[in-house]
Amino acid sequence: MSSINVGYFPGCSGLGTSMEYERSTRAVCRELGIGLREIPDWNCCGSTPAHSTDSALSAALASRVFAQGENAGIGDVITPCPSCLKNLRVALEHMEDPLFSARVEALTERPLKMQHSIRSVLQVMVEDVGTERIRGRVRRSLKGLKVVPYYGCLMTRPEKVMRFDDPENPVALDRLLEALGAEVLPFPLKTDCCGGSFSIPSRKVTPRLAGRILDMAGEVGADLVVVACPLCQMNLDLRQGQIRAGGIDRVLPVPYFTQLMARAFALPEADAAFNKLVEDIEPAFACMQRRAADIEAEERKAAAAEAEKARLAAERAAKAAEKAKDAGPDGAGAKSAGAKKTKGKADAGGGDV
Amino acid sequence: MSVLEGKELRIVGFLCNWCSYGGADTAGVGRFTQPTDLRIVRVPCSGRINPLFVMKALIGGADGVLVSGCHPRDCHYAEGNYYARRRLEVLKGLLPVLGIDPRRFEYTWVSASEGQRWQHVVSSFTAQIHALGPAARFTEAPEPARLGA
Amino acid sequence: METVCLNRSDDAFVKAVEDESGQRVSRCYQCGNCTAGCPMSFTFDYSVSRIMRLIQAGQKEQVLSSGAVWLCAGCETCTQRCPNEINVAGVMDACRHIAGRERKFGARAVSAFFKAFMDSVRFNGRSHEVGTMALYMLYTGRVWTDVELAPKILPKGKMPLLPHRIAGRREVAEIISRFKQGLSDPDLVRAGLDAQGKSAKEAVS
Amino acid sequence: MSIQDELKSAITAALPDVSCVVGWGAGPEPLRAAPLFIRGEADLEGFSAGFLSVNNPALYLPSLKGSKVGVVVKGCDARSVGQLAAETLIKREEVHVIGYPCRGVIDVDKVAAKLAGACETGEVAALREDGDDVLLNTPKGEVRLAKKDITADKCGRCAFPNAGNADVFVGERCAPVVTEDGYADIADFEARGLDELKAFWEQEMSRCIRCYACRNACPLCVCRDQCVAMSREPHWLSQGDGVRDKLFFQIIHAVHLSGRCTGCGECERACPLGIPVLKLKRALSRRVEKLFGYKAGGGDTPPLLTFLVEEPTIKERDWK
Amino acid sequence: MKIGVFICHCGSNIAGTVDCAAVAERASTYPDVVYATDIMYACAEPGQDAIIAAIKKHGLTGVVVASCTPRMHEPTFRKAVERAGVNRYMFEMANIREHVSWIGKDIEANTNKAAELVRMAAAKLRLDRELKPKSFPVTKRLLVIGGGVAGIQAALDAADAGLEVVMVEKQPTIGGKMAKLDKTFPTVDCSSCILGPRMVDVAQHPNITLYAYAELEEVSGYVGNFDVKIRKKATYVDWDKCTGCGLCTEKCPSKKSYDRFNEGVGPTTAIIIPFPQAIPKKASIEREYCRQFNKGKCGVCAKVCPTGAVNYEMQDETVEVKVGGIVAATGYDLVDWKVYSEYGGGRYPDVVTSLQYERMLSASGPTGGHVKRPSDGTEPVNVVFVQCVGSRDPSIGRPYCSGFCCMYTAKQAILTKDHIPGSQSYVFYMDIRSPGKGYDEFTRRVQEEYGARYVRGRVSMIYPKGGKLMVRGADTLMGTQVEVEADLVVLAVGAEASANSSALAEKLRISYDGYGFFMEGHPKLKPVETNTAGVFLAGSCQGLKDIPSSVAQGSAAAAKALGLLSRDMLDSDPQIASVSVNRCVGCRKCIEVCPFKAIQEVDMRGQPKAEVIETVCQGCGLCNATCPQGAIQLSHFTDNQILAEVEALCRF
Repeated sequence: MSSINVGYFPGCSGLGTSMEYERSTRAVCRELGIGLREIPDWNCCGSTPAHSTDSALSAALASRVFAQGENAGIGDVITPCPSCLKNLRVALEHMEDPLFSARVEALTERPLKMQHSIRSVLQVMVEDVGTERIRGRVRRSLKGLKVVPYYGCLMTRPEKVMRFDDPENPVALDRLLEALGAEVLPFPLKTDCCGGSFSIPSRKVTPRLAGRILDMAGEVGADLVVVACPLCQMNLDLRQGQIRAGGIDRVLPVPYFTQLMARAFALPEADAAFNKLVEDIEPAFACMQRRAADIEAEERKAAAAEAEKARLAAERAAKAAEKAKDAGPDGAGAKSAGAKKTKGKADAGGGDV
Repeated sequence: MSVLEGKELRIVGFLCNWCSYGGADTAGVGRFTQPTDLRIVRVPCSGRINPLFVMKALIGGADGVLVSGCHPRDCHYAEGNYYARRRLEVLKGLLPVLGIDPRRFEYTWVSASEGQRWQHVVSSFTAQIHALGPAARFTEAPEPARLGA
Repeated sequence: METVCLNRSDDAFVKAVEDESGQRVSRCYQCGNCTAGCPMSFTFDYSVSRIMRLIQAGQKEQVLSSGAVWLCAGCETCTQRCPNEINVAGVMDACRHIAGRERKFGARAVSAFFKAFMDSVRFNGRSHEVGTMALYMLYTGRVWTDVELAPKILPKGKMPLLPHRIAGRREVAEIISRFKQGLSDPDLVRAGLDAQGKSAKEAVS
Repeated sequence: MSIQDELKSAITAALPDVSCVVGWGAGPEPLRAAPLFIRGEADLEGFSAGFLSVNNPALYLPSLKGSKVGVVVKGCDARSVGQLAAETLIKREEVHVIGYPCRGVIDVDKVAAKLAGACETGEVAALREDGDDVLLNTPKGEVRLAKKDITADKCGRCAFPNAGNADVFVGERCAPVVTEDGYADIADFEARGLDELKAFWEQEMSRCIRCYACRNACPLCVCRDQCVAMSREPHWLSQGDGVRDKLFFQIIHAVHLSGRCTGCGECERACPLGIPVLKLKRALSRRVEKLFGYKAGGGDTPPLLTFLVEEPTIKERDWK
Repeated sequence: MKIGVFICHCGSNIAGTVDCAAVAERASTYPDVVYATDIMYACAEPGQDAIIAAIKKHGLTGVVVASCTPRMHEPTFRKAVERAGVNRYMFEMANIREHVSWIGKDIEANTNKAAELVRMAAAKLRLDRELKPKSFPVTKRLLVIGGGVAGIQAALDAADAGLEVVMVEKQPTIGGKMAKLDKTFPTVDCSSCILGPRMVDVAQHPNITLYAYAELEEVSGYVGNFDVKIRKKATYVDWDKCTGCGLCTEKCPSKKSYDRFNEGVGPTTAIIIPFPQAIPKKASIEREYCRQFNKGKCGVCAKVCPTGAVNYEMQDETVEVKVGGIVAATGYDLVDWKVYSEYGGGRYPDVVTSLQYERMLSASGPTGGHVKRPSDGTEPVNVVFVQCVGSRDPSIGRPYCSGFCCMYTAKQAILTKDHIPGSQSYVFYMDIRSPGKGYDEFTRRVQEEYGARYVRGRVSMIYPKGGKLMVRGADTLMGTQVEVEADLVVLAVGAEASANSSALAEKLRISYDGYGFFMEGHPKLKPVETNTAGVFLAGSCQGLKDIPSSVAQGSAAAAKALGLLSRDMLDSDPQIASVSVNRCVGCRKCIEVCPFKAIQEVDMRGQPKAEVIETVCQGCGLCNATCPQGAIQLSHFTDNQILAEVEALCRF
């Protein structure tokens, strides 16, 4: 696949609370040959407060973003943040209605001329780059790391707008993490809500909602929770103290998937930016290395046993061949029939187990 | 004919007995309100509909013609609607060259259970014909005139 | 509990919600799936399905003064699982729009946070976390909000004290101010479109 | 050997096996050839094929059904033969088809237009071909006309100049005319707009004299004496002189030919009033070709006598 | 011609929005109309009498009745005019109820429209010709498609009345869904105890020929004389030799086959007898699991079979049968509930379907009647039932109520308590639909006596947590979210038309609705007939229904079939095509398009001509629309008649 060039909308949190997402996204994209053209002088999409106030206002803020892109000749845009994604995409959908788009234009006074599209970084990773190509880039496998993927509400919902993966049981991130070598554990709360921006106005929200997610992650035996959303990350990581105070005693690092990609691609420490996480990820990696060593030892043992088996089989075959040579030309047929028989037996045995 | 002046336009429907006529009945039983312009000619099957019936109506002064039969695969006579589909689809190619707006003729499929679909089809087709307005009638003896070109 | 007089159904309100959201609330048959899946349910005064029912019954006052409409997190779980394919989250959003226009804020803290956020966007063109928090504390008086998180996050350098102001912040502010002037009002815009259509037709003839 | 001689020897070779061979011979005027029924070598004398071979000899084949006949065909005539055979209106094995490369035929109306004022086409005493031109002996002297200016319109878009299904083909095949859109004329015609077209047909059909020459010249109009134009059972048309009935006859003709018309243009040529009745048929042929990729005359089942359960090219309105 | 016109008020149904007297007045001015009047109820006895009296008094030769749809009362009025000596085809109807009075309230427009419809009808009537039906003999044999309880009832009733019956069943045993049930509601009597004897009756009835493991391949012909091709699928066991001893099933080494009969609750062998009471009790091999077929060697069953019945070379076989009537009783299938990812979509073993649960409850089922969690084999304590899974859900295209889930869920909750006295059932419901004899009382008993906790609300999500299933739902009566920790979750999966029902409908040339359920002839008055003469419906293929209703419909279908096949001769519909031989030019186009091969070429003095085979023609008129010169005409719908209707509307 040739290189990809797309417009890029970082979202406000990329400048602050999710700067590790931002950094690792850019680094990983660079590594994968995805050229990101940041929309010049982009503005906030308005997030929940804007669409809670008025749909046209929300769409107007989105519309300015697209208009800025248009000035730079950018039509197709990607963004790491699912919340921004939803706002921008809902705006595009709504603006197909002439009355709505007229309302938006009454606010922006800048009608859009181009066709625009907006997708998530995750979507581009799995749909355009593909897990095979990602697997091919891995230099430091995450073998031994037990992870649960947490998609959050908006990556796949509302289904009709996002049109990405199964809305109830998405697997895109699972596949991507497997490609990095990690062991992905079944996680039933993949799309449960973490509380979103309500963690600020309502204190009881986070311990309960984010707490439930962390607790389940711990229960299924995960070393860490992988996320793709800045708000989810903040609720699950920064507020882990509040969660623990609420009575759920779990300590789990919460990295972005792009950070794990950066590590698996063996990009510089600064690109992965693990130091920006509140909960330290190093113990998880240490655990991973121990487990990887165990797995490798197991694998070596298994491989050795396999080799030994093959050697013995070859030896037997050689002996049989010798015998056959003694027995004359007819023996060759008998030998191959014999070989087939053994194979058939092995298969039948396998079936019974 | 005594079309209600300014209120109704002349719309002729050709409906197969088994599906669409039944669908229109179902719409009636469900009291699904519809515009009153349409007059329905009942035929056994959409395959019975000679495209020339449609033309006869249009040349004769109909403002719109609607044909409706059983959905594909659901023809009471197994195949009639398949032939109808081709014939009527081809017929659409004749209207513009004659100077007749092709939107004055449509065909569709409505089953006997689809009362609501029938209501929707009739309402939207009638609205479409009203938007086009009355069709200009072909005059029997035009004034001799030199046409441009 | 108050007796609800079913004759006093505010049909204009029902229509306003339906127009604003583009949803038909009569499609709701009260199965409760929205309530069942709602993560914020425990913070609500009325469960989502009750809000839907109150809208159906045209009980404007109760809906608009409820905290629930403000506490909806917009996670779309209800929309996703609604068997009747109603965009329930969209209906909640619409109720918030109407409540906001009528200056009814059933959950003060939430609406204050929204205001703080939008103000930050209006000043800078982008949202600024420290600024938003400061405004929020100012509007609510809750000066200790999340203060214990500060020592965790400040050393990480993830909370710049100064906002990233964009060059086009005036443009953003104008969008918000035009909105406040009511320039995107649907009736106004529709009237404008109709007038344009007419003049276009006249020009043709 | 010239093409004429080759054709003659092909006809001679065929004669023992057939009751007659249909070709062209001298007509009532020097510009008009007439069909020639060759029953013996003696009849060959008057035979000629070329620029004046306008008539479609396939017209006579259905009435000759039942015995083996030969027919000399242009490319377009051969399409009619193919269509008649596909519809089992003739038995292909009963027809011995002799083809030759056709480079276009005369449109006498165009000659008339060129001679306008000078003389009538009937007054032309002789025609001589001279390369790309023809020389006409008129009462007012010799007139030279470029062939391309007096060739029939259909020849200007001819995709089948060589009888593809001929049993015997003489001469060297010539290249078909390649057009970007074979129906550009119809598109241009339609572009005149609905109101103008309606007025156009009102005017044109008011001139129609109901002579049915159009129908009688059509090789695919096989109903002949049973044509609905004259029947009371069914009674599609009155016998009145109104535009609507006359136009409706043209609609009947076009609809009966939809998916069958090969575009030979004989209907229009035969019209004594020069009404462009081929347009209606070509409008339908264009649609049939677009929908079903079908060009009549190729020998396949006519598209309106068959169907597909899923029609990939028919985009039905979904009424949502 | 003397035409009489009768404008029916239909009480206020028509007269409410149509000025019937004005319509009659206008009708009296139409050509050939000599008498026109309005009438209160044309279809009632006084109405029919008035029509007959008018025919006699005015010497009418044709009648127009403007009333309801001809699909309803055309036969009624035809009989009436016939009683007055007028040929039944000299009659036309104008539909001024369904197509006029019921769809709009504008009296002026309605009255005008009604008058125009009458004008059309009168114009057509002027060209009607007297038609006389012809008689043809009937094959006195009935085909029943489907061997569930509805089909069994239809077959037995018909066979008991002396009719020969051929039954075709897709599965290797008859019994259908009912055979899979443990108990039935509301009596909680044993399903197989009441169904079993009836299955045996089918097997032993001298008038019934059973083709199990067979499918309908092709149907041609027409009422009274259908030609049916049945494909008997290869069972790889010669059923003439098989004694049903079951030795093969004991010895079969392939023990991990999917158990269709038991809904996959536990595995089975590749050669099977579906269950002990199967009819026919014969073994058959499921090819996809058989080692002989997959690995090319095994042959255990052939070796152990005492009668040498196993035959791996067996091929499908087609049998042809002539029948006079057909009963379709193809039942239903469960909705694919795996579309509900929020319920695990099949990922959680302890989320089971209601039918799987039936098999667990059944003493002859794979667990011997012990309720066990599929994941660990333990007995559940908290059992959650979720209703309306795949019912009343427009988002998956199943907006209808399946009708029987409320009741079987109540039954299953009772049985749960019977099987596990210490258990607690929770039932999430939206509405309890129990309008049957003793049904509502039953749903009270499960709550009051058996202590099942009914929760009014839907379940949003099920997920595993610590070996249990968390069920997240709502109690809308409390107005809150609720959670239940469950050991086992039973989904009351809704039902849909059985797979391939639409393909079967196409073979039978009957209509089906958007969901694949077969359409009855009339929703009220012809509940077991179809619009195709000679084809009848029984059971859930027509619409979901419980056992008593299915049985009732089976009997009803049998009664209708008996009524039809009790006659030796049937009258053919004379509304068929006929050829005017001197106008036919023998172009064969009609022959080519006729869907019924009802037109043949004949030689007339050396000229080829088309000829209609009267008993085969179904009267669709496709030939008529195809013939360029109109030489072939469909009686009662001739070109001239349709043109007259068009011209009554469009006269420039």
